[in-house]
Amino acid sequence: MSDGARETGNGEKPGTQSRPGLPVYPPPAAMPPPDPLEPQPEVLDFRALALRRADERGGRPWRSLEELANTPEFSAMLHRDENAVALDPSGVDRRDLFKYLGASFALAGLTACTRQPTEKIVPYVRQPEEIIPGGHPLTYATAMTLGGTATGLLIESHQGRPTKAEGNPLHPASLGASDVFSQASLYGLYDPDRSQTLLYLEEIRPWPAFLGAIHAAIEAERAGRGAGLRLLTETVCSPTLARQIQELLKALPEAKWVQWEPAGRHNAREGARLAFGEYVEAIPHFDRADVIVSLDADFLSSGPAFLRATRDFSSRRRVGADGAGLNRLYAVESTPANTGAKADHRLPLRAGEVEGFARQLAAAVGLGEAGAAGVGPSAPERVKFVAALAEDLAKHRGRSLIVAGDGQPPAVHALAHAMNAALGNVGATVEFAAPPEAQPSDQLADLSALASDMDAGRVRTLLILGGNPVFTAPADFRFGERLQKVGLRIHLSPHVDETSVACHWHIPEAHFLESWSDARAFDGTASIVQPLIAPLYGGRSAHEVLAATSTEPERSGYDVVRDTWRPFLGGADFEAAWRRALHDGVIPGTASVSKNVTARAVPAPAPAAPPASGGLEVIFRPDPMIHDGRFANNGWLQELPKPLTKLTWDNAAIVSPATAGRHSLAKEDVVRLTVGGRSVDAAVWIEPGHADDSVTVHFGYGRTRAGKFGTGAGFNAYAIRASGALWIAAGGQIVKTGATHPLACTQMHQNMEGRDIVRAANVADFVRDPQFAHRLTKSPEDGETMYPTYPSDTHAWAMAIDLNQCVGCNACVVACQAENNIPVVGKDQVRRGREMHWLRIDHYYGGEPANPQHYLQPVPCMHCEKAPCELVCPVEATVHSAEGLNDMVYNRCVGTRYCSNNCPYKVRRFNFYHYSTQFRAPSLQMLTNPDVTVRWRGVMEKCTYCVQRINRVKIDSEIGNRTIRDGEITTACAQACPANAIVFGDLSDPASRVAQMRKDPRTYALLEELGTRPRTTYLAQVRNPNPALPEPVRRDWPTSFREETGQL
Amino acid sequence: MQIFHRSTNTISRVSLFGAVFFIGILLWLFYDLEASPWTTQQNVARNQPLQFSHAHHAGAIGIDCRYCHTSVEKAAFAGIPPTKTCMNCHSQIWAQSPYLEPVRASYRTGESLQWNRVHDLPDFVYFNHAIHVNKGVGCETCHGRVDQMPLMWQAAPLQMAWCLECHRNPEKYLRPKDKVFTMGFLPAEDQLTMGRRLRKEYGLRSEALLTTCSTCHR
Amino acid sequence: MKKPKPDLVPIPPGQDRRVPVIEPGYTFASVTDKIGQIVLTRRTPVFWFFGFGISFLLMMALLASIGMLLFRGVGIWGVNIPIGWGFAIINFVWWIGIGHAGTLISAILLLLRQEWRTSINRFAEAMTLFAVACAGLFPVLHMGRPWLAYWLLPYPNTMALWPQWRSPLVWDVFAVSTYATVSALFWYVGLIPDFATLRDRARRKGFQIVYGMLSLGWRGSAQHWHRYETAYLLLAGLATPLVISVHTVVSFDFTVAITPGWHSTIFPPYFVAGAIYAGFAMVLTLSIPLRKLYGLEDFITLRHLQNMGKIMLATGLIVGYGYMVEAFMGWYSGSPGELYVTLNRMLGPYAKAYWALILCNIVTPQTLWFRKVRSTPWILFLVAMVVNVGMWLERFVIVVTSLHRDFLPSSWGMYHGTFWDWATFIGTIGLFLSLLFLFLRFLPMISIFEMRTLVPEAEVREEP
Amino acid sequence: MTDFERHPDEGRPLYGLMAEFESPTELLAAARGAYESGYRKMDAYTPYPMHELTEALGIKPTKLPWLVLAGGILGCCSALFMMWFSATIHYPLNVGGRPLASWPMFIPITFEVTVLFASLAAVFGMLGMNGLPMPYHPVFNAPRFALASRDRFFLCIEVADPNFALEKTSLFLANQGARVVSEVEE
Repeated sequence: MSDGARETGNGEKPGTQSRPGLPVYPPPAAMPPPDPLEPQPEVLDFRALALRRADERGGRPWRSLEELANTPEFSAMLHRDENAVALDPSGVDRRDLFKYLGASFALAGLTACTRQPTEKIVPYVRQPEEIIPGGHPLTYATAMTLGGTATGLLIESHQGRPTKAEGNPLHPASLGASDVFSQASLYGLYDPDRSQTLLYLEEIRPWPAFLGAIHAAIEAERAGRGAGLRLLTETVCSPTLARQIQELLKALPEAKWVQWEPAGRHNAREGARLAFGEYVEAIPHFDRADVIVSLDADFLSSGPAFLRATRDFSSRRRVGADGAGLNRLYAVESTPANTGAKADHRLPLRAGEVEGFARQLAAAVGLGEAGAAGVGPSAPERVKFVAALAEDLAKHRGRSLIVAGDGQPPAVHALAHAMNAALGNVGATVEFAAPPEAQPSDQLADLSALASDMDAGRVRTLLILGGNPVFTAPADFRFGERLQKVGLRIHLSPHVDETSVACHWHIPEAHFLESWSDARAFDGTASIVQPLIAPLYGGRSAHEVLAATSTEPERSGYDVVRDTWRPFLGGADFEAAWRRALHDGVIPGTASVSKNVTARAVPAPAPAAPPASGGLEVIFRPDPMIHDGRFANNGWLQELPKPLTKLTWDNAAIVSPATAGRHSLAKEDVVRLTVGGRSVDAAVWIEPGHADDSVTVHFGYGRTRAGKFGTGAGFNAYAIRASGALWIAAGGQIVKTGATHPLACTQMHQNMEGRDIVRAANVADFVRDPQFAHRLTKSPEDGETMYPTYPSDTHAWAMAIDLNQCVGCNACVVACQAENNIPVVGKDQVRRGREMHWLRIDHYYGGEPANPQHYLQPVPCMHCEKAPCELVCPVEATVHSAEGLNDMVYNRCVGTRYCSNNCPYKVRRFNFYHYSTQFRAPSLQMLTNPDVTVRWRGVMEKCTYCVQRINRVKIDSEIGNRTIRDGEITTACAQACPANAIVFGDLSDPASRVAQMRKDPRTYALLEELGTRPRTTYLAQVRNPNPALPEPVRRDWPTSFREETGQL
Repeated sequence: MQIFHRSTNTISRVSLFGAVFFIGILLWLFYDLEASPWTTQQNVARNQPLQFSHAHHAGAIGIDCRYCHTSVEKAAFAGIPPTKTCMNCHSQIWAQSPYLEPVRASYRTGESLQWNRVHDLPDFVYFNHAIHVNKGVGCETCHGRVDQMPLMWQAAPLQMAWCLECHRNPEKYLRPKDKVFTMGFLPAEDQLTMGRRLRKEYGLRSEALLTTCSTCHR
Repeated sequence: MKKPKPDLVPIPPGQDRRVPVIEPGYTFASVTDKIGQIVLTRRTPVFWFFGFGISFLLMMALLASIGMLLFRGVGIWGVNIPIGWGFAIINFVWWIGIGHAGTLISAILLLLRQEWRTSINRFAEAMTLFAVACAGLFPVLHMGRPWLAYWLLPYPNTMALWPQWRSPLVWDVFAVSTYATVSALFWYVGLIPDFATLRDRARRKGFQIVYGMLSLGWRGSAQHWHRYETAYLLLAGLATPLVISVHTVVSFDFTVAITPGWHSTIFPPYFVAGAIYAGFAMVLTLSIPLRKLYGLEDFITLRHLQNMGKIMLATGLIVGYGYMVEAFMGWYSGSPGELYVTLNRMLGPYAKAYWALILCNIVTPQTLWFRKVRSTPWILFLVAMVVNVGMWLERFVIVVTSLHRDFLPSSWGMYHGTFWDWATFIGTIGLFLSLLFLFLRFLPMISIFEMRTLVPEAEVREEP
Repeated sequence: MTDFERHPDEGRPLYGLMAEFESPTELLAAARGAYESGYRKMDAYTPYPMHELTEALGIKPTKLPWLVLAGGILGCCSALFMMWFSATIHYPLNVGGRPLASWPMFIPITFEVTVLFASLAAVFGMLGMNGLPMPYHPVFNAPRFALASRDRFFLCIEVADPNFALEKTSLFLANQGARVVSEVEE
């Protein structure tokens, strides 16, 4: 036969002839061509890197980087070239050029010789005991702080390279789960755009120079007892930092300490003070509540310890055949969010009307005087809703819970507290404790005071420890320009950002994985923040900067933190206690005790805001992915589809379909959004379920100095965010500019088209027919196949996903990305439909377009037993493993993309370009998980059930001659999931959780009618609506053939 | 009129057949080249910065493999001894030998010795020493008579076909666990019968599983 | 191969009786010289340089875009997830389809003893080869790593691996390469006696040697003619099922997949019909200008054009039937996916392409019912052109509209060809034409020895 | 008019006598005549295939079809064996849960290879049997033989024929109405 092929090859195809030596040689055993970029194959690359450690001080893992210092990788990382992470994949740069050379060598047929370049092996000089090259990675406990509370983490470290974050099971805010921010924090650590040098007026200065300057400044302040000194921090929950600040303030009593958290919880705090006269932290127990009312609170994806909230909440969404134990969630929501998506009843309300609603409800639950005022006329169905809700609450006294959103004014929080009290929930479903932050304060008032002080020239020295106030401060404070009136401006930040350039001194801030610190969780539990790696760019922690103001300027963060805890952990066996604290990641006995507080009378309503007839209501929210803008340069978070809109790389002005119709807006239209005399141009996104006459803007985008990814992405919502209306602004105007701005959305079509993809029922119907999920489609039974059944004498890996528990928080997606070296591809490629996420969360609408039901569905590879993809692969690059995995062999793949065409679930992803290096500066190469292949250009890839984890445990168990325990192997997604929605295990073990879940009547397989026999199965969704309310019908949207926007 | 000379008849036929054979031979050549030591570097002794002789240390003196390759039983990577390990002995023996100056230098300066890698598996293969050693695959089986190699060379081609050869029928190569680190091991009984017994004993997985792609590729 | 006896020649009923397959007044000599002259003349016509120049430039565009592709990766094309196949596969199927006419004319019409095939089979076969050459490029180029294309061939390797025999792409490799080989053999065998003619006519030594070598020393011996015809007939017999099988296998690329809009049993027959349809359209597109330019109206007469017109009409109707069955099955299958795809083709974002293809492939050819149209070359030329476009659109609709909205709405997407997509496509047209022009210049575009059998002289007067 | 002139200095042995005719009819008649008068070692050279010559010259039916059949069978078997062996014996892999030897999926390739081998057998068998390539052949020495590929018809009676006798044969050919009868040297 090959004769015939050659005949055509040489004789009749000038095309092939013009490319000499192409199809003649035997195959290289590895992926050709030898890419000059990676002189060594990625896999071995890091083993070699790890071995490059020749330092006798190599005892502690994070030292390894110093040894790396003399490797080309590291120097390249220090002086990285701008092109390394150029955003435009079509741009030809140096790295590409090498790639081209590689490709052209390939054409010249050089790939045929698989002779590998001689590699060096560089052993230790003295090998540290705990490090075994090629052995298991080490894991260290630490904690990440965000928005004034901490989440406990376990960080995986490969020969000194932190590569993966997991939740710390011992930590109350995590319980083993992790969120997108902590997962993506690793990317932040290696961010090539992090500031790398200490700067004075843009010029490089040594640390001692700064010490001198700060010392002089402090000395100068002593005269006025610090009257001219201001300290501006983010919300501080680190006892050590608080202690240091207090010491500074003791020395200089006139100095002032201001905290500013743009996405902070002032309203919650003020609400608590309104209700109880003091700052307290409400600690909700969602697991104890049968009825939950959310007053515009997205407690499932924001706020303190939302991981814990999700875990507790979803523990009550697990439903047995009798439908018992299911909780019921009412959500009153302006902007559609995960919480509303999970709600059994959702009432879209403009954020400004939520207070009115709260008062109505308060009145209905018996707080007479509260309801007396401020209840405007309202639609009948709203009245009906309130009545039914109140009745339901009354039925569940002590077992209900009302929570208010951080975006709602203090009054709403106060009302929530009052109602909880009235319903006897206090002590049952909600407890109160001292706030975790060191010093709760009215941050807005403090900041405005600081602004006016600066304006009046009363501030001589301003020490900004973290945060980016020039960018995030309310627009009316004109913080940036007033800052210029300060004599000495010092800024500590990870990037040279908007604030840094406005200051004299810029100090590169050490990442939390690079420095010692401590932090409190929502319930006060303290953790030691321990570093895993020496500062990559010589960053300093806030502790070290503050130490510089003290009498011992050179004191290290390590010592400072130990000083704080020595008294607490007891002097005698302090070292032991200290080590235990480090090991566990929590310090026992630090959780704050719940305090008894009594609610005062509910406050009279503030003068009602002007009715919205004047214009649109503008709602401000932190971006679900890049938060307040601090993660703007984090590629993983930028490319992570935002929960319901599935937008990436941009924020948008989100409006309801009706509002869009009224202003004749289409997706991607650019509008000028004006409120309070300030305006900004924003691209429109239309989202069903959004409150009418109301537009939501997420702040954090529109950075001007963030880095390659962050700069210039989206629009700056802070520009129209004023202190008067920090969260909700009335009287907004919206005007079409006629321009359009392309938005990159990963799911253009959110209509199920009448197919039984996400299967759901109301609890009543479910109890009536537990098998409803099966009845929906006629699918072949086990016997009905012409194909042989491959006997499984060994493990049979499988995954079960409970759609009732999934809240669509995206943690699994980014966890998968971190575990499996999944590249970032950039906005342009996402718009072309080339995003690489192995695991995606599909989102569909159903029911009324004005107030739709939401259906969320995580979709990994189904690992079909009769996989359509395998059948069509011409080179055996994807075949079935004996344990039922749908293997993908990257180095065999030639990239015909036939498998993807034939995959009904479209879970396969293709490297259209050399993504693995396209956006990866050398520093980011260090993020690579050495147990997973880095894929080459032109190769298909997909979810592997984390086969590297499976193999690791298998080998361990075989060596130890033991069987694998259920749950010993878990995939990255399952491990991260805060809702426990994903379960992975061995089907051949009938006792395993996954086998049990498969027996659940709700179990169904996606597109099972195709006979693909997936190993990944779903548990249908069961809603628990209030019978007294009109049952939200599960109706699909009409079939549509409309051309989708947003695609190229 | 005659255009061609008589001889052209023969010439044309010969060249016609010749072409076919030539192409065939060319292809066969390429395949052979691909499997040849030129590509695999099999049996090619590598120069090292230091004249270290396995023949002397492992053979003559009889030091156990694990004395230097410490992690071979518990990690994917067998482990290359740190300079410290060399100095354990050579701070006493041959302490002044000029040959060992690089070692002492490394120990002084903290600069690692840089060895040339001898066994370099094809890329995209995840090989794990621990599991092989623990399942009774002797060092010798893949690395050959290390105790007779003054300079180290690669005894096997290390190509996929070669790996499969053993993964398909391990019983041909398995040996008792206590014999894993011995060189020149000769089974008392017939290798195959012993191999089959050991295979059961060690609970080796089915051939299907041993030849599954994801066993080595991830 | 056949001696024309007037009473035996099957002349189809109807007007064609009056149109002969070769104009009267030709002799062995004149036929030989007229055709041989085109090749052996020293003066190359101006239009040849003109045409070849343009085609060559287009071919350069092809090389450029291939280079770009290999450097940057398939990302420069419009393909994405879910539309993993784009222009590359569309063009592949299109070219392969065109590549069907040649062998069909040579083989099937030979078996059916259609003597009118004689004057068109030669360049139809050439066209086949060049079309297949263009087609063959695309499956290789569309790979993520084209330099590994040889992994689809079975050969001993150090990985102990084989192709995956169940994949239609592997079938393609075998089908297309076999088809190319057999067509090439068929073509060359047909050329041998003509090479001999050219050898004997050529005046320059160089040409004598070259053509002499190519003719393998053919001397027209009765012995040889006997075996020659047997071989030719057998080849025709083999090529006939082959030509059917090739496009069937190509259609398997789609039907074996479970994608709605692909997974259908009607594909093989209607792909084959479509291939013949497209092939004859291309033969007409080429022969009409050629007979003018080279003044071959006497050999490629109206009879040929009319017959080809009729075949197009017939195959066009079969294709139309295919479309109808597809639509019907979409509804009859009762699967939401199938139904949606069918409706989506008619109403969805690509509705324009769909209706355009209906217009080109179903409506336009209906004009061929009229003899006026069939016997007016320039109108026929236009119709053929429209059909060429239509067939490309058909493949576009099949590939893109099926993939862009399949089972899970969450992963639906859109597809648009990029600059490089178009450059590659047009480039292959350049390649095709360049090869064709070279062929016209250096090889006899009409089978001389078969034409001789058609002149009156060839009649043997048997004495009773 | 026939001519018998022969250059005595020409030392080359004789291959045969070449007679040129103007029309297929004449050639056919001559061929028949020659066969009837017992000539066997002879061959006709025509610009296009003439079926009548086959029986006129008593050419035996060719064995080519059997060769082609053999090629086809060989192709069929080798293809089937290759696929079966590689998929079930050499490296059995579970592909999409299908049987290892999924013979229906093997049909297309089997068919293609069958056709390929058969065609190759047909072409190269034909060439081989015809002894091609043979760029040099005595008949090319005949004057005006170039016209055999244009519009002239030739009949060549070879010396090897037992009945061959220079005068008699040339006379015979002349009588058959040959325009020219010329001697052809080896």
